[in-house]
Amino acid sequence: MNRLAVELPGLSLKNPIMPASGCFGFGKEYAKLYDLSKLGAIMIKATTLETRLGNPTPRVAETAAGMLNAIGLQNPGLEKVIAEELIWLEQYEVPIIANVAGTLTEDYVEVAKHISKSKNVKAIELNISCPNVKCGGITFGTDAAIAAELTAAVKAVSEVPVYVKLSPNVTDIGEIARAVEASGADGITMINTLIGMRLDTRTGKPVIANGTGGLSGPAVKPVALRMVYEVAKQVSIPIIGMGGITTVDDVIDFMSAGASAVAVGTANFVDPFVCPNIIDQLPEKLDWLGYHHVTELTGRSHR
Amino acid sequence: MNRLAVELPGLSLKNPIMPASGCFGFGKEYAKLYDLSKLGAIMIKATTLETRLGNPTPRVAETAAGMLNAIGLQNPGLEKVIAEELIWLEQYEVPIIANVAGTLTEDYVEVAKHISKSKNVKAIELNISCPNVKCGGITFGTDAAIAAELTAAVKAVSEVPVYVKLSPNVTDIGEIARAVEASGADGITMINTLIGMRLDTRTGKPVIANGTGGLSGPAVKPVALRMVYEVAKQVSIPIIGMGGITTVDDVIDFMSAGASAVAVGTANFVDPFVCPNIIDQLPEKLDWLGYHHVTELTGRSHR
Amino acid sequence: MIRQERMRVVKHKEIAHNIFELTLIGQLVHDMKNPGQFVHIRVSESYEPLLRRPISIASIDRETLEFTMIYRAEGRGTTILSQAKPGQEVDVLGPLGNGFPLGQASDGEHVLLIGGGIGVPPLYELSKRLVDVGVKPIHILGFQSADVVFYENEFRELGETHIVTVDGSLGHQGFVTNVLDSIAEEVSTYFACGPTAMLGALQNALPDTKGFLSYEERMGCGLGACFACVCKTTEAVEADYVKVCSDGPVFPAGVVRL
Amino acid sequence: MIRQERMRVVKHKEIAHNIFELTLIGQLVHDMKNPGQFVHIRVSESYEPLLRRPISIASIDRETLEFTMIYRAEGRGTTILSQAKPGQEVDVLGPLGNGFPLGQASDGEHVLLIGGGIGVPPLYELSKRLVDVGVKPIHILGFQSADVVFYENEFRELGETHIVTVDGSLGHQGFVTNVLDSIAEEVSTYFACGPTAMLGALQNALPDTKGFLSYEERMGCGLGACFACVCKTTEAVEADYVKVCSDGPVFPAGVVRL
Ligand SMILES: Cc1cc2nc3c(=O)[nH]c(=O)nc-3n(C[C@H](O)[C@H](O)[C@H](O)COP(=O)(O)OP(=O)(O)OC[C@H]3O[C@@H](n4cnc5c(N)ncnc54)[C@H](O)[C@@H]3O)c2cc1C
Ligand SMILES: Cc1cc2nc3c(=O)[nH]c(=O)nc-3n(C[C@H](O)[C@H](O)[C@H](O)COP(=O)(O)OP(=O)(O)OC[C@H]3O[C@@H](n4cnc5c(N)ncnc54)[C@H](O)[C@@H]3O)c2cc1C
Ligand SMILES: Cc1cc2nc3c(=O)[nH]c(=O)nc-3n(C[C@H](O)[C@H](O)[C@H](O)COP(=O)(O)O)c2cc1C
Ligand SMILES: Cc1cc2nc3c(=O)[nH]c(=O)nc-3n(C[C@H](O)[C@H](O)[C@H](O)COP(=O)(O)O)c2cc1C
Ligand code: FES
Ligand code: FES
Repeated sequence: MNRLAVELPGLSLKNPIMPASGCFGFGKEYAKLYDLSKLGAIMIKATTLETRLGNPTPRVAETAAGMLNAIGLQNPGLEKVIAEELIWLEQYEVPIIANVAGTLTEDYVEVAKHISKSKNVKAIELNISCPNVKCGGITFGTDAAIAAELTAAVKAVSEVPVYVKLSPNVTDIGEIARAVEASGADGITMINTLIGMRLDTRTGKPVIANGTGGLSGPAVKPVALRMVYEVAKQVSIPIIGMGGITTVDDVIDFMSAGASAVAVGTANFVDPFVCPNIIDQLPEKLDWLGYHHVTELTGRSHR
Repeated sequence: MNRLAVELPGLSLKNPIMPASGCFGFGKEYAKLYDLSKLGAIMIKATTLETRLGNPTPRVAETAAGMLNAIGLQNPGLEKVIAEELIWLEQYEVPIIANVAGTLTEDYVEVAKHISKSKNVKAIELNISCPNVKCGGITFGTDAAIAAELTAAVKAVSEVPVYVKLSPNVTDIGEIARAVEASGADGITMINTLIGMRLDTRTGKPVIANGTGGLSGPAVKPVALRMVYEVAKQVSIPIIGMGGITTVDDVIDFMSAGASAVAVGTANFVDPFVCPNIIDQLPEKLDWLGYHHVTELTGRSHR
Repeated sequence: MIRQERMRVVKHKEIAHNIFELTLIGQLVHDMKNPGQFVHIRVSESYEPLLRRPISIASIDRETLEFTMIYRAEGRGTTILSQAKPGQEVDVLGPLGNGFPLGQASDGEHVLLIGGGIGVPPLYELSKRLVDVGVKPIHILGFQSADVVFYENEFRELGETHIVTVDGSLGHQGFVTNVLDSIAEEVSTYFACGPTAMLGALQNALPDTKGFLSYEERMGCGLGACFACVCKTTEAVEADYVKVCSDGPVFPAGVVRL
Repeated sequence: MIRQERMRVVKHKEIAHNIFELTLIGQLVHDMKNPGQFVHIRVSESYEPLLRRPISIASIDRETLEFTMIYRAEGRGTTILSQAKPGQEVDVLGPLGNGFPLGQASDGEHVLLIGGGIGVPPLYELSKRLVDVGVKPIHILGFQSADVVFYENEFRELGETHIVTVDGSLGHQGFVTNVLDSIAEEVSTYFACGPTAMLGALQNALPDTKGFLSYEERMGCGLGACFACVCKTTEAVEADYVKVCSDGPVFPAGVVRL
């Protein structure tokens, strides 16, 4: 029996490791490096109703132990994603979590309705936390009532479980988590990026064309870990944790704090093989900790 | 004429560099390393009405390009601070900014009233953002109305200008800033620490006895810089910026974003001479940027 | 195939002010195809600096499995890289991107190779490969000043070479575009790498000549997955955008909107 | 005086499994007074790892201006430190804290020096200094297992030495407290450094002997400014708390509340 297997609403994961949305595209590039079937799941790039060309460049900037990004949800749009990307991904034995974004509630609903029909899409990840678009995105993620409403609307049409991706840029993330749980969310994914900024010291102007960007990478791990720990105490739906995960030890920490599975984002840029490497290291780490099954890790900080 | 001099409410700074509260004690230790009169000002450790012994240890933990702390506002209490620490500091030609903390509004008012009478205390820094105490502190800093009320109460009794220290752990820091400005704050200091956590991977338990701690150091700079940039657009009172400042370039960045002066915290632990070193490097940096006076830097990102 | 490999430092020296020539050895060299491809380098094990640094391949030696890069140590990452000692290992991801197309010019034809600053290195391997097939390269190499000029002789050995410096401290004073007119020969194609402003000026200056330009953009993954390095395109092409890392860094003139 | 200095690595070698002996040279040695003081080390220029690492001074040579530390490479920072090569520079802040009081025992008297694991190093300089004034040290050194035992002979040369290992792979099996009874001589004073649990056990085992214990706490500044390393005190002393970095790390038995 597989020591790494994790069962979550809609998702039968052979292991709890998956690339985070936006850090893995639709898989094609990494498929050249390793077999995607090795992954627990894949969170694809945010998909919107229409094609989006995103923000002007520069879109990324490096910071101390982290990076800022303001891609701006660039993606080919619902139709192309279904017809080209998702179909292509069917060749792999890996559940897809479709990250859904939009400007208005109707956009989210429309995208969720159709994309959830795709054969390999096993769950929706409702992106109410993108800090890099003028409207939509984070505006949904910082108000509990609005977040709850959107969750309910998407739940009503989705044919697969709905996970809501929370923004860390809030005073009380527990409140938002409880609100989306109450309105039917099947799970929570967290955290999205912290809003940050880097200036060009010479000119004094922002390095990123968009001005601000989303902070990710090892620098944010302490904040992400604490938020997962907090939310785990307040909701009973499963959490997929992320935020700076780079090593197998980071995975242990997030699961200990209460995550049932984890996503790896920025680390894919530093080491494109980070996901398969972590998956290979997990069993030995479980032995070292004296656990038989990876699910035993979830929430051990709280015991 | 001094290229580095900065005039702020209550404060005539010979330069815009000062150690941040809690990272410099009451100056005694660093006085063994260099002449404190060299500093623009000194933000002393948070002072409460009564003696506080703080949290159990471990109180600090290292994180990627940052650290967590949960000291718990340990300090000898108002009386001793005035009678021993502040008197001792009078031998130096440096304005003192007294960081004031408490549990109830009355505590803040009482401390501010008395400490603001001390000869060398030129301003109060109202600490409504300490994440490491069970009550008081941050609870005041995450609600605009409460923050405004406390500010007004302290303003009413303080004999020196009042700067309010903002917490980054909020959805809309601009709202809090505007609220305290409206209720009479003379200036804003920002940011305090981000709430974070580190787990011992082996045991799964928090490294810091308090559980969570405040994240500081280079890792938080992008978040701090973005918040200073945002608040500078929304208020007209001066900002003393901080959060990860370690080099003279960091100082330029914070002033460009809108700060009139800056505070250096965690970096004092990495390099105890960081403040005097930055002060020595500033003039050359101004030349490099083509500015004559340091005040010309303030807000250049917005021009 | 793209590999990640800890390659060993064979040679590493400063060949001009803050300009370093770094030679690495490893299996990854097997897969290097066209000049103009690049590698993505992790300069330290630490989380700071975090991201890889894209650096062009300046010359390839398939026999010895060695390749050489030339880079400017300016910021945090490249400065750390510049301290790597022979025998030490460097984490390299590559080869990445599509380089300059070979076989665009034929035996005896003249072509222009125009480089600006740290855009010069990839032109060296390109020039060698063109010379191998009898093409006659003419090099126009622009630099800030004499102290940062490198590989002048290496290029002269391959063909006519014009050095241009902004401050006139070596060769012609001004920009690479200033010497274009002084080129007597009939050129069929031009290849360029350098700052975007330079590439734009060249497209305007050589509207009727077939050209291939190598672009720079801030990168995340370097693989085509993160959409960090996209450039909008002109009406000339169908796609709305291209990715510098995976579709480029080299594009035919007129493709990228400037 | 406390200084910050880039000191040069003179010697650096692994003397037991993951246990390194590092000798540095520099002016800072002038100011080293008592054994038991420590230095605060920055292991890299990078922001990661960020904080300094406190390491005890294991021996001092005023003539050559060299001092030696012995540390275990376990976590991120000490592992990076363990790669420092002779000739390289290390950023050292120190000397910090107040060490073991000398002159507590007089000529001919026997004293106990008890160390646990990486708490053993500071006892070496202490023992040398005691021997210099005719005091007779008896060493009880506890380790996990034989492979991490170090300086056994160095201590034997200075006086009676008992090695204790948890797994019994060398010397007595068990804890340092197990061998206390087997000490025949009358001892006037004991000095100890090691895990807090060990220090507590010793205080209970030697209630009527004058003792000085060196404590460990997580540190920020290392100077006394940040209140990171505070320990609550017993009723025996007036102060409510002490700081390990500046008031300690050595305290008389009975001062720190355990
Ligand atoms: C396809 C390609 C090929 C390149 N080839 C070379 C080469 O052969 N020689 C050479 O010296 N330089 C080359 N560059 C530029 C080189 O990547 C940057 O100079 C380098 O990344 C700067 O890193 P740093 O640590 O010095 O600066 P930092 O300021 O520390 O860099 C901070 C961040 O910004 C990025 N960045 C900064 N400047 C640039 C830039 N001009 N282009 C892309 N990213 C940048 C860095 O990669 C890093 O992520 C190339 C760039 C690209 C895109
Ligand atoms: C006064 C004093 C003297 C010491 N003398 C020695 C010595 O001579 N030899 C030796 O091997 N060790 C000594 N230590 C312990 C040594 O400081 C730690 O082993 C070391 O800091 C661990 O760092 P790391 O990079 O290996 O671990 P990491 O896990 O990377 O450390 C993370 C953070 O926790 C801190 N930390 C971790 N363990 C300890 C600890 N036990 N005590 C204090 N801080 C810790 C680190 O300083 C760092 O800030 C001493 C500690 C103190 C307080
Ligand atoms: C370049 C980049 C693009 C991202 N795009 C998306 C996205 O489209 N949708 C989304 O929900 N999150 C997106 N994120 C956020 C990540 O999914 C993840 O939540 C965040 O980066 C924290 O994880 P990390 O520190 O491991 O990167 C993006 C992050 C990065 C760095
Ligand atoms: C050990 C430590 C203790 C602190 N104590 C206080 C305090 O007493 N009062 C306060 O307002 N801020 C306190 N802070 C926050 C700092 O003043 C500063 O706002 C924060 O650390 C960000 O700056 P930095 O990144 O430069 O450290 C403390 C920070 C640290 C690291
Ligand atoms: S750098 Fe990620 S797509 Fe080009
Ligand atoms: S470490 Fe800062 S007071 Fe001891």
